[in-house]
Amino acid sequence: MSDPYLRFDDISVEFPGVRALDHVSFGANAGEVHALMGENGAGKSTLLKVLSGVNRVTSGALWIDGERHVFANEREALDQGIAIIYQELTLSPNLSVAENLLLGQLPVRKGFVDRRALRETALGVLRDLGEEGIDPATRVRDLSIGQQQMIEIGRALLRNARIIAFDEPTSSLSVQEIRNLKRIVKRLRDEGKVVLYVTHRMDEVFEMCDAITVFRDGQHISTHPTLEHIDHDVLVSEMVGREIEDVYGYRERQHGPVQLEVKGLKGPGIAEPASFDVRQGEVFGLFGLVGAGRSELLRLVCGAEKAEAGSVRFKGRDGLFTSPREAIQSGIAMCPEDRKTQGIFAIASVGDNINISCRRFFSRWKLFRNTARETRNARDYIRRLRIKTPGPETRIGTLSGGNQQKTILARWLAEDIDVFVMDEPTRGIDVGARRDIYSLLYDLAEQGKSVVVISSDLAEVSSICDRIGVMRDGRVIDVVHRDQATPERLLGLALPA
Amino acid sequence: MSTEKLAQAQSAPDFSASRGGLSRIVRNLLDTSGLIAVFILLFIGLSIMVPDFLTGRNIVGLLLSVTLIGTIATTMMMVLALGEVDLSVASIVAFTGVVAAVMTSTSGSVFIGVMSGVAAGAAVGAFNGFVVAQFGVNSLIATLAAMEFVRGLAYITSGGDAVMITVPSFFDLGSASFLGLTVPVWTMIFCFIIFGVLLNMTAFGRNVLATGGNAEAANLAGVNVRRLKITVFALQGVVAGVAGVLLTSRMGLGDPNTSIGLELAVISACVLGGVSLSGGVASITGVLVGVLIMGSVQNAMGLLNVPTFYQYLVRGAILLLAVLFDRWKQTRRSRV
Amino acid sequence: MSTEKLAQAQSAPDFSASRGGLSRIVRNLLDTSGLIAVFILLFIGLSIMVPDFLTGRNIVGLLLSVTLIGTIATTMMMVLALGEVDLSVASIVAFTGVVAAVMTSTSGSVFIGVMSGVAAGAAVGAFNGFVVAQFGVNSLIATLAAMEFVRGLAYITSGGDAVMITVPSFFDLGSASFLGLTVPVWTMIFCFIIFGVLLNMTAFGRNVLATGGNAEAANLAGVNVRRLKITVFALQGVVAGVAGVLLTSRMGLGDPNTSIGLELAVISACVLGGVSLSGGVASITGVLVGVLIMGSVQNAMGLLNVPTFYQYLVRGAILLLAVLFDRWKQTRRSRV
Amino acid sequence: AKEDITLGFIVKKPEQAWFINEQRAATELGKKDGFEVVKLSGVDGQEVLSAIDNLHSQGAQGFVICPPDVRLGPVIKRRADQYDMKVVTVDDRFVNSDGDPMKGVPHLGMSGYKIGQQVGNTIAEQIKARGWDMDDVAALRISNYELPTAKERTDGATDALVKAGFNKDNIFDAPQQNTDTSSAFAAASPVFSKQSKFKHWVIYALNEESVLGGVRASEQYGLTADDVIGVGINGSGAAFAEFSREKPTGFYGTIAVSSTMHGRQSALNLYNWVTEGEKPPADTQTTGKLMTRDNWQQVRDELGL
Ligand SMILES: Nc1ncnc2c1ncn2[C@@H]1O[C@H](COP(=O)(O)OP(=O)(O)OP(=O)(O)O)[C@@H](O)[C@H]1O
Ligand SMILES: Nc1ncnc2c1ncn2[C@@H]1O[C@H](COP(=O)(O)OP(=O)(O)OP(=O)(O)O)[C@@H](O)[C@H]1O
Ligand SMILES: O[C@@H]1[C@@H](O)[C@@H](O)CO[C@H]1O
Ligand SMILES: [Mg+2]
Ligand SMILES: [Mg+2]
Repeated sequence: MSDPYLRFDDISVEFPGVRALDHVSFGANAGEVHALMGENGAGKSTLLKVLSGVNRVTSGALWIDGERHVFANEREALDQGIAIIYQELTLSPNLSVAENLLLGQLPVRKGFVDRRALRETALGVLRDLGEEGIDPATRVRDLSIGQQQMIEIGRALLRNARIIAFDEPTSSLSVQEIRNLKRIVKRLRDEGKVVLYVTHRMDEVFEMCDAITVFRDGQHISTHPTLEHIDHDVLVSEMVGREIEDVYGYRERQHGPVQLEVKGLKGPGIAEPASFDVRQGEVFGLFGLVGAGRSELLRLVCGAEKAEAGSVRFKGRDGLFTSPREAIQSGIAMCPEDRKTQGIFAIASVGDNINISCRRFFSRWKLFRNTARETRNARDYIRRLRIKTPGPETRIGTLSGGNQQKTILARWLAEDIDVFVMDEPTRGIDVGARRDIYSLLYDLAEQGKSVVVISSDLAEVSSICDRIGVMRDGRVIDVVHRDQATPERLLGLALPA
Repeated sequence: MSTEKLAQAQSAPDFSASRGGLSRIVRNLLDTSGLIAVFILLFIGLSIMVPDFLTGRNIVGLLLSVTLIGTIATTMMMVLALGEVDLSVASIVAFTGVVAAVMTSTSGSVFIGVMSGVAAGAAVGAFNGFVVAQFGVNSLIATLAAMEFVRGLAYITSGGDAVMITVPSFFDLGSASFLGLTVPVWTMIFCFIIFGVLLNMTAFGRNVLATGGNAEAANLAGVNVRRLKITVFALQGVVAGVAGVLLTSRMGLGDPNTSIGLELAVISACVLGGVSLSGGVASITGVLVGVLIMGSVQNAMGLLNVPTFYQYLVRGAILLLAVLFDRWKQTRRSRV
Repeated sequence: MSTEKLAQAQSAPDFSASRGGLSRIVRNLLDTSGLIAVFILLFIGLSIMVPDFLTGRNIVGLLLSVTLIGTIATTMMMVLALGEVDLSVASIVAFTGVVAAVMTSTSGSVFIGVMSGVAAGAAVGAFNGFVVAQFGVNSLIATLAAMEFVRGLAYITSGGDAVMITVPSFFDLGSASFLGLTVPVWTMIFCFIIFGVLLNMTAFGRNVLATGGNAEAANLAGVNVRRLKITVFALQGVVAGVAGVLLTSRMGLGDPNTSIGLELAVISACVLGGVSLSGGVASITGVLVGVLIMGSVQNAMGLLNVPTFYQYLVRGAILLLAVLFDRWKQTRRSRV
Repeated sequence: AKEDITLGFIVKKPEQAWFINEQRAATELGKKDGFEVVKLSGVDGQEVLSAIDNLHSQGAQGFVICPPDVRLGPVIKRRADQYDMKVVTVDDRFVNSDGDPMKGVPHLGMSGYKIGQQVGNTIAEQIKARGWDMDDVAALRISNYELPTAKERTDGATDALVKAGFNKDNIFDAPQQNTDTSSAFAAASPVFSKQSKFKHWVIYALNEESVLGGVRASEQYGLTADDVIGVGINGSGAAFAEFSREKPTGFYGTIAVSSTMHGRQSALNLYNWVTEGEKPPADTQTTGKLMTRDNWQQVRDELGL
């Protein structure tokens, strides 16, 4: 076999207290979609950042088409025809879609930006992305997260890169958008590019990828040039270093009386007054396509958004929460969906991120913090969720995407309250950790608490929830019991009629 | 949705309640072109109510009085668009003025004097940019340090006293006039055109906005963020230098004490004009209107003989009302 | 990863090259406790090299000379930690001082005078907080407006002239002493303790930091962001008010012209102490050290009889070096 | 010519009590004599020119000015000539490019240097009166070399003191960053801590606020009213506040000048020039009057402050 087009040769990257990549070597061929898999914090994103010149290596080099490279900055990588779609969005919110698509390579004529060329190019790539509905002059901040993610992808396409890498691109895309993405990835492969694809979703790997490389703890575990003889279980055990039989591990339990009742709630994004209830000891799912209004509905329930009508009945009181604070104090907490903007305090420590809300239970005379208890609490959850961090004092901003997500979850799991609302809790979280999280959710339910989970992952909702509300276009269409919740039925309800 | 927006959303009712009184037309005007409408209304109001306001000579005087702020505001707009700020402009004006005066007098050549002044401005600006871009130092602090340092240089260069200019042709710079407007006014107009074009029609300008909106994104997309920042700060230095030299020529002396507090006036004018302090948002017409609003109000207060102490109140109130108005406009837009 | 960090990472080699000369011990000290080490070295250096620096009376004088900046820096730290800034503190000091003087003299009661001064400060602070929190107005601009407005109020209240105080016991406030230190010094120490405890040991303080880091996330995590902001600005007002009243008592007159430019000195001290202007990062020991560094340098320049013009250079350079050092430390940390 | 007369009054520091008094006195005179006075601020050259433009728009026939910098004289004069306006200066006199006074512009004021000398002489007399040995006395000179007027005044005082036999080496500089009390206090502290061997101190500066800052600092270092002679300049509220304290302090006195008279007289001169065409005298020098704890109310009334 000839030399691979792209080869990582003995790559190491170190951060304070962390060896993110440890002498990693493997290659990827032109014309293949190469999956990169591994637990949270395994080093996947770090590897892509080495490729794009963001992270400096402590050893090793890249070989591209037989040439050795060690990039000193982003521009050198771009010049070598490398385009990366990062895990976190990197757009300039106040510029137009067109300008964001062509950022860094705006068309210029006689010293001025060529507006016509700009628009034409943008229209072309939007068509390509299947986003004909977006006007190139729209400001990016007015797009949904999924659309923004598609703009990122479009920008990478416009680079005419030889090597394109995707870092968990599907975690915030709608069904339609995912379909378009898959089409684009196939085309790139057919055009003979190297496509690197980071994901935690097994189904995507088996559907789209030709080869796979697995990492664990910064080390290269294996590279499979073909997926023919590889199955799900092998991958999982390579990734997490242990066997996992059933990720979901559903546990049967008794349900108590209704704990939370939502009645005729209306607000922005909710087309029809929405009602549902949740029982004690129940895990209640909310399924729908991205943009169906699930987040909106629960933000209204938890007082993060002002409702126009309706009420929430909880613990004998019937009314609306006017702020998240009020909801939390009454016993309802919500873990938000977008960790970057709504969840993390990037410059604060992991410990502070966990304890921000629950520390009220430990305070002395309702005034002073109990730092010992806080540290213990943080360590406890770092252990239980296997958060990969040097310690509770580490800044959360340096953690991998999945580990940040786990930290935010820990913040809410540590609450001693009655209703837990979790918006896409397992977004970006690896298989092994997901199992731990589901198990914690069951624990809570078994203690008589209620859990509401928003999820776009069909397998997840249908496997871990006791009942599932399905939303479509801002309406609660139906509530389905676990026994009837086949994936087909749920999808049928969620898809536009 | 951010907390700022939350705050707006929740506060919106208060605003809309107070809106009842305004006539529909005014409301629409405000909605569509915002600050420009405010300025037009203000201008009409002042013309009617303030005697001598709408006279040729007063308007020329008004224009002249805003040249310093106006000229520097054009590049401050770029700096703010980048998400940075430059507090050293007033010191640069003083320093470059002194340098130009000293150099003109010692060399006897106006050309050398002017060039040294502008070069001094460029050097300070580039240094600021270098510190900010290379070391990632917060620009508020970097330029605060420069503000002290450069003011010190101005005192040292001049020996603490204003420097008189001995070459008479130097004065022509500030007083030569064309079509009834003097060189400083033309320079201001010129800067508005140049930087308006630069901001809106060139890749450079768009990259500035992109960097201000999300520096990381711009960097990842291959924009040379560091060079961009240095360039913008250097431009700011050049323009402040030009303004300083013109001021010196107009005054006939290089005064190390001049323009204290100018930086805040310039920043206020920009913010009034809708430039966001967090970067990524800027408009040259906005800045023009901001400068004109500030200038007109100050001019009218002079004509009306408003006591100094109350001028403080008026300036403070205008600034506050302008930003409140801006927020209100954004709230409305995001709620429609 | 932000561009700032990028910039650091890329700039690191330049720094490490210049590091070769430092001895290993100094390097370690700098690494571990950063600014504190710098201060200790500076202090030792000054004690050795500046005659009369390390004498009891000079240290007492030094302490007294930083009371104003030091006291206000404790709350400015909270404001900055919140990701906001307050430019109106100097005006508040002048205004509350004048109010206290006027009220003491008219009512004849020191208590009423002091209370009115502090209440005036609280009112201005709460108003600032209200505008910032309720309408989401950028605090730089909101407090810039307040700075003008409140200074105007100070002039109007006093009629522009220093206000005399007719109740002699008012002066005791500023001069009464305990254990060799006067009330203003004790007040400063007290503020450092209070706000140090508040920041580090209470949920309130942590919520301030969290809000400064990510206001939206804080809101979702149950922090009442709006009330928090109003409270912090009001505290800033109260403390500036207390400082203003003490200053008036110490100086023996309510001077509406006092303390111009104080806000920048206070902010500089905080930033020197490692408080981030973008919010979320603050340390009370850092601020203490920042205040002491500034005070010691200024004091030493006085003892050494450094000409004023060069004092500007020194202040600017110190500020710049301090932030560069801070960046360098962070770079090292993130690269080890 | 009894048509509408409008005169400007431009001052370099409109917030300062001194200038408030001047402008007020001019305005009152205008009310009485039937002309209008427009009060304007000119903190730097730019603002002065705008103020003149503004006056021109209002049809003013002339203005009184205390310029922010005496060297702005030629430019201001040129602008005034351009608009055909008459100019008189008050307090600070224009100089031309050679640094000589501009004789063509009528001036009324006190020479900063001379008033400084008055301060110096007052201090010297007090030293004698208290029977101190000149060589045991230290002087705290609170200086502000960024302000030319300030320098003139402190220079005047210094020269007078030295002439009276004061030891030059015993004069210590405390450079202040502002002209207010607290900046003078901050500047003075290190001087006192350094020069602990001196028991007797004299303090002078450009104005009363600054001298007071020095006095407060001296108290901090245990110096009492008997050990300190502070003499200020102006005759403003700061001095009154100090004199009305229960016990005497180190602030011995101040050279009070009648800001009211300056304002009224300069405006009147200009008015007469505009209406009757009689050009005021080229240079009217006023002097200050020593104001102490004992006579301050009397002097205050006398000078109309
Ligand atoms: N800037 C940084 N500073 C310190 N440590 C870092 C930094 N970036 C990454 N790390 C560490 O490097 C390790 C690898 O992180 P990386 O982001 O590559 O993981 P990942 O495989 O992409 O995980 P995920 O699936 O959660 O996205 C983690 O332990 C992380 O904490
Ligand atoms: N940033 C945005 N800009 C404009 N519209 C938006 C934005 N985000 C959401 N929407 C709209 O608001 C409505 C509800 O969105 P919401 O986020 O609640 O949906 P969701 O079902 O929770 O999906 P998601 O998985 O994206 O959170 C939809 O009509 C969606 O299109
Ligand atoms: O600045 C001074 C002012 O304080 C007053 O003393 C009059 O003269 C001016 O030069
Ligand atoms: Mg990752
Ligand atoms: Mg959602």
